[in-house]
Amino acid sequence: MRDGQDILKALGRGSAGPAGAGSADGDGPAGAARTAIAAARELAVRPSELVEVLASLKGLGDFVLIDIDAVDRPEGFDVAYRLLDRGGEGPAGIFTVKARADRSDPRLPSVMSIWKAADVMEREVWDLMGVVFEGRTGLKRILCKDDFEGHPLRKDYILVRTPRFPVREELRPAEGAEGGQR
Amino acid sequence: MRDSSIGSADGAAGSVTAVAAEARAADPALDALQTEEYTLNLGPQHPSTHGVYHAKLRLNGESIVGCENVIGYLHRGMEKLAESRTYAQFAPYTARFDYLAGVLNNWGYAMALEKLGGIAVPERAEYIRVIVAELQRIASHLVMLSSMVIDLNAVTGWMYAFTAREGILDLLEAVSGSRMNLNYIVAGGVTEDLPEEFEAKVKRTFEDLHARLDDFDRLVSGNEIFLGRTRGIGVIESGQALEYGMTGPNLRASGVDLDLRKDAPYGIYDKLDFDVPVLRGGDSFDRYHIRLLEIHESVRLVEEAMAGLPQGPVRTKLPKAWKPAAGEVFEQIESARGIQGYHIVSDGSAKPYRMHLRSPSFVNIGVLPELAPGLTIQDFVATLASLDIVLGEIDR
Amino acid sequence: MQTLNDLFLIVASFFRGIMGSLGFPPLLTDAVMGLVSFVAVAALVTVNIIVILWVDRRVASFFQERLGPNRVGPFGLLQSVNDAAKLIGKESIMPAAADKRVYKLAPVIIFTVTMILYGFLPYGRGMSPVNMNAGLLFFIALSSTSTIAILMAGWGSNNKYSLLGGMRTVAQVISYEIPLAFSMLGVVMLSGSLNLGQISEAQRGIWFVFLQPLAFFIFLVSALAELARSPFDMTEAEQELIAGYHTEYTGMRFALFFMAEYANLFCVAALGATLFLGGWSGPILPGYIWFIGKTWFMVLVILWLRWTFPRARIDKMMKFNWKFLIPLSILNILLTGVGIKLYQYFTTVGR
Amino acid sequence: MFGIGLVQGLYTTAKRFLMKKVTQAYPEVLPDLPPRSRGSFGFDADECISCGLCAEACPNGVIKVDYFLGEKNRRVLERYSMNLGYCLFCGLCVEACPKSAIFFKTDFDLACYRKDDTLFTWRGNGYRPSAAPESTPTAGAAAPPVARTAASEPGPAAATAAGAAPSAGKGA
Repeated sequence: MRDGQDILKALGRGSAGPAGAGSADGDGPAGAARTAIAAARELAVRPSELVEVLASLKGLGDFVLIDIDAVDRPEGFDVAYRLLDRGGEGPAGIFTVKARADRSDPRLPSVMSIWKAADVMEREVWDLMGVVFEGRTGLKRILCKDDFEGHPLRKDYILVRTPRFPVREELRPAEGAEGGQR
Repeated sequence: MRDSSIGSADGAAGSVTAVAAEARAADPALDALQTEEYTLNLGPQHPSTHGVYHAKLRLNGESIVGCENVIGYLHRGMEKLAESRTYAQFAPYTARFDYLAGVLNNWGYAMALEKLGGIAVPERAEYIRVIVAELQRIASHLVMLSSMVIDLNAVTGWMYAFTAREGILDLLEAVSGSRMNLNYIVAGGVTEDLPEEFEAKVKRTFEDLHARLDDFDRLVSGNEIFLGRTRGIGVIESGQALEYGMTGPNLRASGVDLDLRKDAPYGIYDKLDFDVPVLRGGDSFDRYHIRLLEIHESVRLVEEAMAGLPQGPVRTKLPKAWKPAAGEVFEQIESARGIQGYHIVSDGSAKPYRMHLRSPSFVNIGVLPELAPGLTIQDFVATLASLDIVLGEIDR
Repeated sequence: MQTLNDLFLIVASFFRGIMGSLGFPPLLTDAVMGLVSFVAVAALVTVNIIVILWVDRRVASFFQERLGPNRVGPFGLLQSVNDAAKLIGKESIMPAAADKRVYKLAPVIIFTVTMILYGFLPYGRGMSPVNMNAGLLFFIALSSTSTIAILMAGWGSNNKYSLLGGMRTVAQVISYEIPLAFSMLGVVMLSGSLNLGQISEAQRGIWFVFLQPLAFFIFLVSALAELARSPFDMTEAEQELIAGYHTEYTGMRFALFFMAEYANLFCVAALGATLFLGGWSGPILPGYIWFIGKTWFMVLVILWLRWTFPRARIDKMMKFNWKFLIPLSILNILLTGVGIKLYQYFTTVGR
Repeated sequence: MFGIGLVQGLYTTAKRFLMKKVTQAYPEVLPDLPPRSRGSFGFDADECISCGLCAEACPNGVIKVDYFLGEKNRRVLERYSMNLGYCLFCGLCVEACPKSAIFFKTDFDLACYRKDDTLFTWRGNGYRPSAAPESTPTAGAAAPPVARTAASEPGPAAATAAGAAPSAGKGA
């Protein structure tokens, strides 16, 4: 993942020093940001500055959050925010903002305040992957039942195999010669 | 309140709670009236929830005060299953996501694999993909039209649209062997070539389709009662739609011109000329009407693709134990209900490390809790039908 | 022709003669004859329900390009008998939390009310089982009591959906009583009597539908609302309220509701035929054939509307009724009054 | 204007009332399905070399090939069973079979009253002499492949679970 220094700068974040050093959001030249974004397709971001980056991206207009999904990698949870870039003259591509949450205590700031669509998406990532989104209300399971333990999409969650063929041999119907029993 | 008779289109949202509040303000005695809200579970077992969708409605009389979506009843854990199947083995499962537009799912998955493994697709296969995909879109839109119409109790209209769909399903069966869950578009092309005299069958089916659609249109679209039930009901502004990440016909009915076949053309959509209908109203009637227009566009697309069909192979065979290079891809396609995205992460083995589906209905339904307050139960049913959700795709 | 027309009357007087000669006191013969006519009415109702059930399903399927029931018996004629047997055979479950007495009483009331209504219909000249001078008034009064039965069913079964269905019934049927009654006023003014037999008699010359087209339209719309059918079937809206007031009914109790609905359909169609299409008055055929024919025509029109239109929203329907239908029916009464006065003025001046 | 739409609707239903009906009397008139229609499966025991490729290709572990080692250690098919209750009708097995022993048939009436009836079995035509090794190893997934744990790298042999080679050595 290319380190999106130029994009961060273009978004008026200044150097990617400690978070919060950025000036008022969105005052960077919007044109420069747009061309930088059009070039790169991805941007890796530290969890702390995730909300500001997404807020400023939304400030540019033409960006729609269409998906949040997470990948359980050995080194941590890669949560990707996919934005559909409707504005530019070229085809409507996908711009991804990636943030990594560490395995032991996966936490990320919630972006529900920026896009309302993020509500159900974050609940799904929490439900299946177990990444906690802070600063939001109503973070509860969306697909599994409410009192479900564990997060099924994690690699350490093992599926139980269901036997396909009946173990009780005697139950088998009388074998017809062709085309199974009729 | 402007006097609106049963037939005339009621422009203002005309929500019932506004009327009740107004009456209460006018007559102080009404205030003493002790009314109590109650919750009503609409679903998961309900005739008009289009699958196992469950809405916890808080009602004041018959108008909705609050709504909460409860989903997950059809969660089969498909994304987890994908991690224990090879790439080719998972292809048939994709048709079970949005089971009304099976082959469109296949296409999204196949395109993601082709981009992941850098597989070339023969020209003829691209044309056949457009033909079969647009036929599937027609069938899917016909289900939407008929299920919306039967939710408003026009049972005859429902029957006409489903009978029209039979012809399309027969075409799909002639091509791929199965009517609903096709496994026809695979990585590298399509499984088999078109059957012979397929062109004549398509022409016959389309004649019958046009006749039935015109009758359906005449029976329902102009009907004042239908207009009274859907015009100005469940209005979604374009800003609200974008805020909720809505895509597909629901978004285009709110005035936003976003169609991947035009904005990010894949396959051979840039070679075909068709236009994308966009309506401004954003109410249930426009969401109904836009699907009717899109069917005519899809018919045009199929005819164009049939005309320009080149000769040649239809598939580049993949090795049985196909192992793409480690990497990650996100491919998106314009499915019948919106943008369907496939995010596949491969670690060099024969099985995907992670497979995630971006489902349009999962996001489109997020707008309901904000839309429902003020509607009556009857309007909620009409709005839910107009959003055209498929629970297989929502719950995965 | 005359004998064919009064066939049933002749037969009745013949029996009355026999009983008279056997020394029965006149009171007893009247009682027996009354009993016979009521049994005839009851038989007519049950046969009617079976036939209408079959016609409804066949007509619906023909509108939808399908064949409809054609397996049980020739052309599926025994299908409705089959359904009735199935419903009688089915277990009639009662929800535990339901209000037992009210829940059980509701289907009984609704069916008896409909049966009583059949007694007032003028099947032929002098052939109405109860020849009551204020027949029409009694008809309207009684038909509105079925609303109580539906509310009992809806509230009694302690289910939110049926409660909604019951409440909707009250709102809808009560408010559509008024245009129904007003639209009949025009006919009463023209025929000068409330007796259904005399109304049919008065239409010997010209059917009232030609004199009162506006009243016929209002009657049809409000009759549909009374029956809770086609564009106005909010009371048992399958798609919203599962099955409205009879959601919790199964088996024989549901059969009673089901039969009451179809019996009501025939009854209101018969009323419409009597008021506007001239009841049993007609040129060559005997009176009762004309009556049955016209009623079936009205039933088919109602079915045609049933299978064409979607369902209206209940509050818009209320607005339509109070702000459009009732003023229209009052206007119709005014026009009829003015029309009668003009008619009388011209005829008297001429003489 | 008010009412035009309603009248048009009435006209449409009246017109459709008189047109030809679309109902097919199913048991009497069987539908003519296109040749590729995937109704049910046909199996040709002579062609089958019990290689188990179809069982490996199947996403849902529907196929079980029971065979034994005949003379010259050649595999002889004893029984071919498919649990159609779990079948997706995707055609990957038909595609994978080198001998096209398993193929689609267009007769589609698979309805049955008992769940066990969804189990289709065909008897191989070779009979197992009593001397042959008792264990009839099964090629193909008796159950859906096991989810890989993060730690274990998928070995080349076990691309899908239970691809166990026959117990008596590698076999022909």
